Amino acid sequence: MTETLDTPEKRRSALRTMVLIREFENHVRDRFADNEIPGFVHLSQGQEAVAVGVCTALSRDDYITSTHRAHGHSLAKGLEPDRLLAELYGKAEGHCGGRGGSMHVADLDEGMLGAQPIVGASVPLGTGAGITAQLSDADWMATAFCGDGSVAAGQVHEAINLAATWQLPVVFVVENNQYSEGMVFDEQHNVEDVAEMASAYGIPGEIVDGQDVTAVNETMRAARERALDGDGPTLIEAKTYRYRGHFEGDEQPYRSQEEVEDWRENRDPIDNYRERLAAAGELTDEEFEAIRTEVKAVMADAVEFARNADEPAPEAAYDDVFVEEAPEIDAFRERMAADGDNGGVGL
Amino acid sequence: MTETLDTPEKRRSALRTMVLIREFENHVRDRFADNEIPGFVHLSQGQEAVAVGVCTALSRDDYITSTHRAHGHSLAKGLEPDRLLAELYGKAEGHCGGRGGSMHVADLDEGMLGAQPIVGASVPLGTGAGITAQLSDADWMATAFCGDGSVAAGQVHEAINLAATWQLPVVFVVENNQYSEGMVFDEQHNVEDVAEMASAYGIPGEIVDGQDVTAVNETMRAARERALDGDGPTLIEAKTYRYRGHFEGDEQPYRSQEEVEDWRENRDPIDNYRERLAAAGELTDEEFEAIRTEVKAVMADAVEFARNADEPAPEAAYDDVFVEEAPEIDAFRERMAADGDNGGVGL
Amino acid sequence: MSAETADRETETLSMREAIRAALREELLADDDVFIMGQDEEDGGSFEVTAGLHDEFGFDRVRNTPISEAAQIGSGVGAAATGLRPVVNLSFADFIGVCFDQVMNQAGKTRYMFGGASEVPLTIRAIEGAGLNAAAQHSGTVHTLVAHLPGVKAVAPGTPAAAMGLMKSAVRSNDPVVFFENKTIYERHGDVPTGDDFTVPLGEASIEQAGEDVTVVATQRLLGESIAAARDVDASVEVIDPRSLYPLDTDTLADSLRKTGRLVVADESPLSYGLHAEIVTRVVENAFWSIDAPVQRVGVPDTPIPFAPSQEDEVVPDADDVRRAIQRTV
Amino acid sequence: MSAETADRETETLSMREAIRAALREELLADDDVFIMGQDEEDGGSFEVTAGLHDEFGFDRVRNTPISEAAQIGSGVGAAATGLRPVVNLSFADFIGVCFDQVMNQAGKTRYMFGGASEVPLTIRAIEGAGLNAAAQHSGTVHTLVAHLPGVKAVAPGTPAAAMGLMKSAVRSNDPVVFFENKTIYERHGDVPTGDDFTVPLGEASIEQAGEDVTVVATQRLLGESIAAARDVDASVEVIDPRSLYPLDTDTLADSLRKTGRLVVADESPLSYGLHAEIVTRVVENAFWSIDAPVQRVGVPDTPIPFAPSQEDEVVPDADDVRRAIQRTV
Ligand SMILES: Cc1ncc(C[n+]2csc(CCOP(=O)(O)OP(=O)(O)O)c2C)c(N)n1
Ligand SMILES: Cc1ncc(C[n+]2csc(CCOP(=O)(O)OP(=O)(O)O)c2C)c(N)n1
Ligand SMILES: [Mg+2]
Ligand SMILES: [Mg+2]
Repeated sequence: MTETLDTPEKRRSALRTMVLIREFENHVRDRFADNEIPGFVHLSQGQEAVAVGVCTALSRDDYITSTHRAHGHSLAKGLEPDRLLAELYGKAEGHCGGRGGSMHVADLDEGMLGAQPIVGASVPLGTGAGITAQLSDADWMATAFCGDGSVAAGQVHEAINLAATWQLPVVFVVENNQYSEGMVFDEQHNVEDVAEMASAYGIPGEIVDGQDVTAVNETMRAARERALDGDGPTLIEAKTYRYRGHFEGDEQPYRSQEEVEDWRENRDPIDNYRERLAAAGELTDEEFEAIRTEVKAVMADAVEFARNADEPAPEAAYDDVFVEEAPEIDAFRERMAADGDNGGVGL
Repeated sequence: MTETLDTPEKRRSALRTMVLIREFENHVRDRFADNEIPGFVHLSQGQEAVAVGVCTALSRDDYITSTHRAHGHSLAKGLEPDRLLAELYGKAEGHCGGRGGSMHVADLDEGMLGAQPIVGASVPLGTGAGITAQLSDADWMATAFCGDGSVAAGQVHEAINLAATWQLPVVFVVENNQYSEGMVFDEQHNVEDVAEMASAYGIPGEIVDGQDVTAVNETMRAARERALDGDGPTLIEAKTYRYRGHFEGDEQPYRSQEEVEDWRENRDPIDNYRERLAAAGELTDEEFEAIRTEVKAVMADAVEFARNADEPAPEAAYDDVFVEEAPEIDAFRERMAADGDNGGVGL
Repeated sequence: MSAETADRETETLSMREAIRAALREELLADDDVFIMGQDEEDGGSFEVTAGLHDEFGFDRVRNTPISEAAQIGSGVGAAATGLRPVVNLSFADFIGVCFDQVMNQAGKTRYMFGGASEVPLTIRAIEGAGLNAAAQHSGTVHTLVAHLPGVKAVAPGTPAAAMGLMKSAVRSNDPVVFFENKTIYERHGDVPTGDDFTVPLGEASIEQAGEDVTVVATQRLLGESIAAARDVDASVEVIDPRSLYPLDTDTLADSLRKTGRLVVADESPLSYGLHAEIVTRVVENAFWSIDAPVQRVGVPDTPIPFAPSQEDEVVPDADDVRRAIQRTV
Repeated sequence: MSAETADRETETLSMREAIRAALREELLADDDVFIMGQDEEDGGSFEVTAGLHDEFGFDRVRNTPISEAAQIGSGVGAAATGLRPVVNLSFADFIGVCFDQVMNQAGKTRYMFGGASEVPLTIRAIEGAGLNAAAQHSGTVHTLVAHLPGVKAVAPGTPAAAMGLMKSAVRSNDPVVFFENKTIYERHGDVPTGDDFTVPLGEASIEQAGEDVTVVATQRLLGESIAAARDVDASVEVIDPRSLYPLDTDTLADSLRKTGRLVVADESPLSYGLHAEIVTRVVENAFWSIDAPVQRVGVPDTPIPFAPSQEDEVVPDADDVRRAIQRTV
């Protein structure tokens, strides 16, 4: 990580990560449809170049924060697909022991500080990591992902303003996929581009083609450097598109299938990058197929892993409410042990 | 009201209102120091031209919303000094029956929708009045006052964004007096001017000299017209200064007395306007003294009124919790009647 | 069967249909009523308002940005100036984002302004666990709201209550937060037809009369409690308080005077939850009638976990209510 | 006199001094501790942190914009990445503005991430009526926080408790909201010196032993209750729970087993307030010991009015506690 995509290997690796995200979410889509994955899932297909372009520009020590749409960011930041999928299955071997699921993934070792499905909450979380970086004179920085809809939320405004005022080493990456649930951009905003907001904070606002992994990577590298140089935050608006509904199951009355197909066919980040690498003579069809085959094998293993992983123990539901135990929680845990499945009966 | 200041009479009336606010707050200052006025009070001395410039541009039907620093706005919008002062004294004849005090004044008949000392809360309140105006095709609009510190607050961002998105007939007047409590502007923001925020909402952001009542009035009239024409909100930043501490009792370690004196001597809105009118031959010293004398008499009466007004009945503390009564409140009221001063004993 | 449906013609509706029908009636009856929320034009979360935008148009049913504070705050402003906004907050877990507007604006505006304004605002909030939606989309937060001065709160457990209370909420000149449990939208029940059926704020409903034990149960746990009552060897009275504030203490205390035994089943976290207020009101009013230790059934102070096995562990069901009943007899 | 001060050398401090001293000790002891809040560099509201900015500089004690959500939210982020932020929220009434961050971020982060992060965050919040500060600057909101899963809450009534709990709060690896009643900053009391005195989260203190009636009283009402106890013809045990969550049920229930009579005095609004939880815990654990109806003393469900005559009416004092005690004996 923290690389320019300046060698064929690195470019192929970026391509592979995009393919991995795509394939991971294909499995999530199908296994959710089968009722094998519980809860709510939000796929990021179509947006892979943002996740990969940003995270290839980061070091392992840099933190990211993410949203309800976190699979791509997580994989790009280095989380293992098997444990991530196990988390989506609610299994003990998942990144959060099954406690979090698709909407709440974190792995601090990999610099994934957490997915936050409360819209906007990823942003103060990232600003807070920036405080730590600044006060400890660290050589890492923080990146907060959020969506085009989230910038209407007050906490996003507060957190960007705070980061700008304190010149924290944070980059705000707004993935503008043009929709928030079923609402289109101009139902929420009176500007053309989210990047215009940056002027309210006196910080650079960059617009980048979110379907172009190279462009995203370059914009992000520059912003990261500014952050680490003490020049404060940058707001990056990545123009992108999600192929699937807001959540799996969304009937999408708000847009046409043609619109989706048009993006898929003409602006797919994987296809385009593949073609670019092929045109540059860096990727043969066979090489691409090899990537695909390898990724498919990884995902087949991940599905096996997730399926066969253990259910978390019911009584582990009482863990991690606090670091230091509280008698209330202890009492509930004990009663459960005494008397089976037990929703609680007073204290 | 809703006037250009286009006749000497109107200009003298605007001057008189500024003098009234100044004098009202002199009394508040002194009576607070005497412990005659309880609670917290925040004076707006130095900022009179903003209140008067804005409110002279409004019609009686237009609503304003205000902040913890609401005396000037209230008087300029037409509230009577005697009832306003009685409210500050916590008396039954006050605008809110003594329930609100200095920080919570409202008089819907005069279009004063309420002072909101939760910083930022004046802004969604004003946006909400704008919704009513728009949905009912009204010929009135709403103006939300707020401070330079408040624009860091998330709810201010949300409410301006909402008003801009829906093109509501609302004007946001940010009184930039350079301080929020003891914090100076650049401890809270990374821009030079609050007006720069307007570009995040695609609305006009106007900067006006808040010490110049004419300039404020003209800027506000134009914004009001835009609002009523369906062209949406305007953000007006009025550059101004408060002479007194954040609240009465503030020791003001954060600024020098010279700075305050400089503003008082060189940029006082009343002196300057008086001189301008005098220079234009519209105001003799005698006329000004007559205004002052009249205002002093009004205020002397107001103080008498407030002092002699009745204390609200203790049991009226149970009124207006709800419009439709709740048995809990009835029970408490009854018990109080039965057993004297009674903080409540269960239900 | 509650008192309201006893002697009236009824039709069978789901909770979802009942709420939608109530909102539709109010939109038809009063031009000042309008609905706003995220994705509301497509029916909002859980499709409760599906079709209303098509029928009433943008002025009456509209999408908002993701700005809960502005939604509720401007709702207060619109209410104070003459409209009757119904704001859909969607998941009740999001109430934190706009809690100031609920607590300090909706709840206190009228009071602190000495009665100068009224705030006829209705807020819809969707609660509850059971869909594996994890810690931030499964909460039950109605106790927080019931504790706020100046705010009324209802949490119906039947379609009749949902219909009748929604109409009362929209018509009320006070702010009302209307809590809907997301797992019972398909619960069906009899709802009176005709005659503009309403349920007043502040009246509990005895859903099943009994002699030995009183179970006060809300929302989903109302159904679970009725099921649990079938499995015990005791005559169980099941009461849906329906309205959390005002709370119908008389109906609860009267029941205890008869049964002497109390179970409170509600999906709030147990500590400082709704249960404690019900226990305390009963203790205050029927102390000498209580024959056995009271029982609370709720969530054991944890956030809601994602994993189904863990969610099942912490979220109470009929078995938990049954065991609680058995401990009292 | 509480257990902690019984056999130790002490000095007399005010609540304000005790809190300031505790924060200063923690700033000295641990470089990861830092304080942020509005006007914090000038000592914040009520001057509690006066002098600390001068001593420790901007990195350790800093002003923030008026952005409570960002203050708490970034506090969670800073805590999860290794610091120990102390965020001054100033008036507790403002908690609504950042309630999501308290409820959904501070309280749930560790749990929902399966223990992946810790949130050693302390939030200071200043509560209480009595200064004629009206409806939005006088509230007591600690019950709301005590009800939130994953958040600890303390509300000390003595300088010793304030000192000892503040140090425990800052050192705790869990999020703790520290509630300060603004009217008792000048309450003086004995605080142990030396030996790094702390009070563990979750321990109540018997401030005055007695045999006939137990009064559980918080914050300002602790002093009022001790005063009331002097005026009644009964031996009154006065307990400061100090920690609201965890709550020391054992100490409360033990006292009831001795006295059989309970008064709970707390400035929260009564309905769904702290009182009900204490009553219910006692009822659950010492049901057969309770000899008389329990009594709650609190604010009668109104916002706090401005007018002194009205504020006096709704805010409880020693007389109210005395009457409540008398009703039990
Ligand atoms: C505070 C809050 N309000 C509303 C929601 C419901 N919600 C979840 S995702 C979403 C849309 C977010 O849109 P955007 O920020 O553009 O992200 P995208 O889904 O497009 O990735 C909404 C409204 C929420 N989770 N949190
Ligand atoms: C939500 C909230 N946070 C903090 C405060 C405390 N407070 C009251 S006024 C004020 C400063 C406001 O500054 P500004 O908006 O510039 O208005 P000014 O006082 O200068 O008129 C602060 C921080 C508050 N009342 N509400
Ligand atoms: Mg989007
Ligand atoms: Mg200011």
